[in-house]
Amino acid sequence: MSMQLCDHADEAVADVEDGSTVLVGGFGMAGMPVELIDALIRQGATDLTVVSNNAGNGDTGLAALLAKGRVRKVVCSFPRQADSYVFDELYRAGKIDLEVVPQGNLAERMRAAGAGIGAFYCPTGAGTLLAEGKETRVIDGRTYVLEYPIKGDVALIGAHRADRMGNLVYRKTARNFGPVMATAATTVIAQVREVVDTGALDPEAVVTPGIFVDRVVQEADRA
Amino acid sequence: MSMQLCDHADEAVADVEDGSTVLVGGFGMAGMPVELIDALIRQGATDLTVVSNNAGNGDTGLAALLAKGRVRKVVCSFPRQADSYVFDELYRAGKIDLEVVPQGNLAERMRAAGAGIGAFYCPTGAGTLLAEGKETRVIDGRTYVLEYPIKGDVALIGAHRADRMGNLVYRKTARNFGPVMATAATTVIAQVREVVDTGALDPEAVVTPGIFVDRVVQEADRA
Amino acid sequence: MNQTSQLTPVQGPLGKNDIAALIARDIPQGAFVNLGIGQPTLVADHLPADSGVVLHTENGMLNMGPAARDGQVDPDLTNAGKVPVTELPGAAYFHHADSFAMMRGGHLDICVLGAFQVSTAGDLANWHTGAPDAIPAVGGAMDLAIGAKQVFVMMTLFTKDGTPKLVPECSYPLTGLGCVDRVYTDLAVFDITAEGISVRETFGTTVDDLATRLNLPLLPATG
Amino acid sequence: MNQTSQLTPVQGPLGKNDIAALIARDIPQGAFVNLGIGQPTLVADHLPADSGVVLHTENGMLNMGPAARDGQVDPDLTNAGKVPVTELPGAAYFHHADSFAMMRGGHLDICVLGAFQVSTAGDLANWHTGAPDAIPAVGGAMDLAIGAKQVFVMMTLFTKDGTPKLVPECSYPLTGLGCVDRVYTDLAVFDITAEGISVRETFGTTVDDLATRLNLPLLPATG
Repeated sequence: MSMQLCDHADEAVADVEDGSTVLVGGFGMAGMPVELIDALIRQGATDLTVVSNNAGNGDTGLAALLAKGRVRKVVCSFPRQADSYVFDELYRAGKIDLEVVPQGNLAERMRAAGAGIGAFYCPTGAGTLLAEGKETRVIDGRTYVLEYPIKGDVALIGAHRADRMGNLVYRKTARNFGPVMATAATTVIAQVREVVDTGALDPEAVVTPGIFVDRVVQEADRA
Repeated sequence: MSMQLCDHADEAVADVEDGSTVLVGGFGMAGMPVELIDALIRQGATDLTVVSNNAGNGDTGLAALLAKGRVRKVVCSFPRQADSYVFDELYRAGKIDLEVVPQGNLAERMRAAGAGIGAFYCPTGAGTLLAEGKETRVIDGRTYVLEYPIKGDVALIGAHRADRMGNLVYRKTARNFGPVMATAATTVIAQVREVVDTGALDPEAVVTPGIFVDRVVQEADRA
Repeated sequence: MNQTSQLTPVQGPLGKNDIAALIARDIPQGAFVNLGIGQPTLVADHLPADSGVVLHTENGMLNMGPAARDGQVDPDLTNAGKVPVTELPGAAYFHHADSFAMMRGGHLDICVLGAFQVSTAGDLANWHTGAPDAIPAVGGAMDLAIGAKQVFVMMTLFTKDGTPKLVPECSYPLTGLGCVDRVYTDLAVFDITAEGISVRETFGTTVDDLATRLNLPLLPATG
Repeated sequence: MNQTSQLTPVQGPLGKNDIAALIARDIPQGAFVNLGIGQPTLVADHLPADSGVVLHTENGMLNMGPAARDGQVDPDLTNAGKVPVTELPGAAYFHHADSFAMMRGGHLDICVLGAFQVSTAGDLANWHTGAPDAIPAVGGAMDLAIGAKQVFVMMTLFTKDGTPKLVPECSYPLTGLGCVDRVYTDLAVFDITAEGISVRETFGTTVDDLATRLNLPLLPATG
């Protein structure tokens, strides 16, 4: 159904429920929907499962959400970074669960959720700790691990521009997880730098068609 | 390795071997690499398995290849069309094998080949003739069919523009199967309307990065 | 729905344009819709200009416009029936794997398909007559049948020789199991529900008369 | 390869820049290459300007340029280590699922990874020390390990306390099984072959000396 253009990030995240699985875009800070995360912190939803490539940087964005104790579990490929001290402390104190997923599996499992794939056989991680307990199968002499979709209740993503139908374009490597997460959640909310008129985006260059996008909010510091 | 810019379609298809599996782009005539198919006819490779959405239209292109008796088997979603008389006659005479694949499975099975997926569980076709004899599994209460990749020895695709690194852009719905086939074959050959200088394509709008493309030939009637 | 009295002819049987108008009436504002090849494409002609309905075509486009008129024909821009079409502002193009991921992942609100038969359990048969000399061709029908949130069927209720097409069990090869939500016919509109077939409206006939002719139990409209 | 005598220092142990230069020398013209986080990124500095080598970064880009200098920093454009980088003509951006499909589907010619340990069977351990207080973080390492056509490892041959890192079996948790093709170290370059470990070159030491220190059988260079 039609995309809803929100005046403020608070409006966009108002109905996120406790216990939700929230897909959070970005790779480091590139593509990170900081204003939506800040709004989610104000909104107060807790007991969240967050799916994101990293587990927060510094004291802002995802790290700030973690610091408030709102996140029960993080599903990510790379929690440990130079400035991931908020996560590190929570993890070492046993206050947060962690599921480490190879980065390609993270992306492909969300794609599967968005594409109606029930499960898929993947070579990544075969024979490693991260495949322990998972079903495997040898196909044409190669060992594959059975991986299941990761579906979100909500996706919070950052994009560059949106038109009024919710079509999105990204910019450079800030594209990263946004387009995949947009396919994999029940409610998809995009923070964009600019909202343009319908028809202003090149139809050949739209990366996320509006069908996937439920709400768009323009960044406050650009509005 | 680096893309090879060919002067003529004959050069581009010179090494296609008898018995090859050839992925042929296009949906109807949109995106159909007619000059590459004509060159393949001249080249003479036979006993081919052709994977394409349709089984040829009229007397040209894929239909002409079929008419020459070069194709052992067609893997497609929709062989029967108003002007598919060449295929129809061969099929009714028992002179060609047919594997009918739901269109989404055709696309997804080629994507799987290109993405290193060993097999995937898919809801399409569950409980129908086209899933007979295939493994199934119930996941979260829904029945899925196990589908395997379709990999090509060669892909012949049509695109709109290429740069000298083999980056491709398509035009409107002529995009269709080209980008997926480009990921799924050992040797990928693209027929394009125009070759532009490297740097002339918008990096945000490249659909098929040059890594997937082995040879490019500009259409003769535009050269 | 509040326009029913105004738009619905009370006399039957309806012509194909009347059925298309009924379906158009029931498509919510802003819905993302795929119209199957053949008669379902007529539905587009009956959507109000301000409906905000976005049409998807499985060969890789959202926001498809009407059929191309003279001078608008572009061989790179066709619908799934290979008919030249046009592009509306806010359109987006994508490749076949993305297009079918969109369909199979449950992102389309509604698809409208033709049918040979629909069963009381919502099984759909629309791709193959099962005749020994028929060339099977499935296209995207199986993907649409299992993928769209709601599947509407558009058909006559009886074949030309008077055989019911709404049946206890399909005798033709299936397209999908339990996938049909509603059936629009020349004589009535039916909902397929867990409790049985419910009649929404009749045209020039009665529920009792239809129950007799179909030899099926029918439930009155549930409101 | 014909430049070996010119570029290879014969004295050892080599510094990290010398090892990077050796690797750069062995990357064929026009190859598509992913350089892992950390020391492998040094390889880029040693590629000749006319190498035609195309660098991939798993956060969604081909034809990545050098690290950004002052005034070039763009927060939307980073490499997999979150370091600001630049874009070369002919670049292409894509989302994470496409980027990892490219990696896992075998489209990269070479990836260069750091390692804690490599086994004689080519098993790689580079993501986790297995220490009980370590926070596991895998990133894209497992995807690169199983995906690239050739996996090169860049590491010192011994830890600071003199423990060999080329070992009969890895004691650290594995990244991938049998995936390493070649190991570049400060003291020698090794090929992992079906017949065993073959020494390509040594730097300030001998094959016999290395065999003793590693307590491993080593084969001389096979040419």
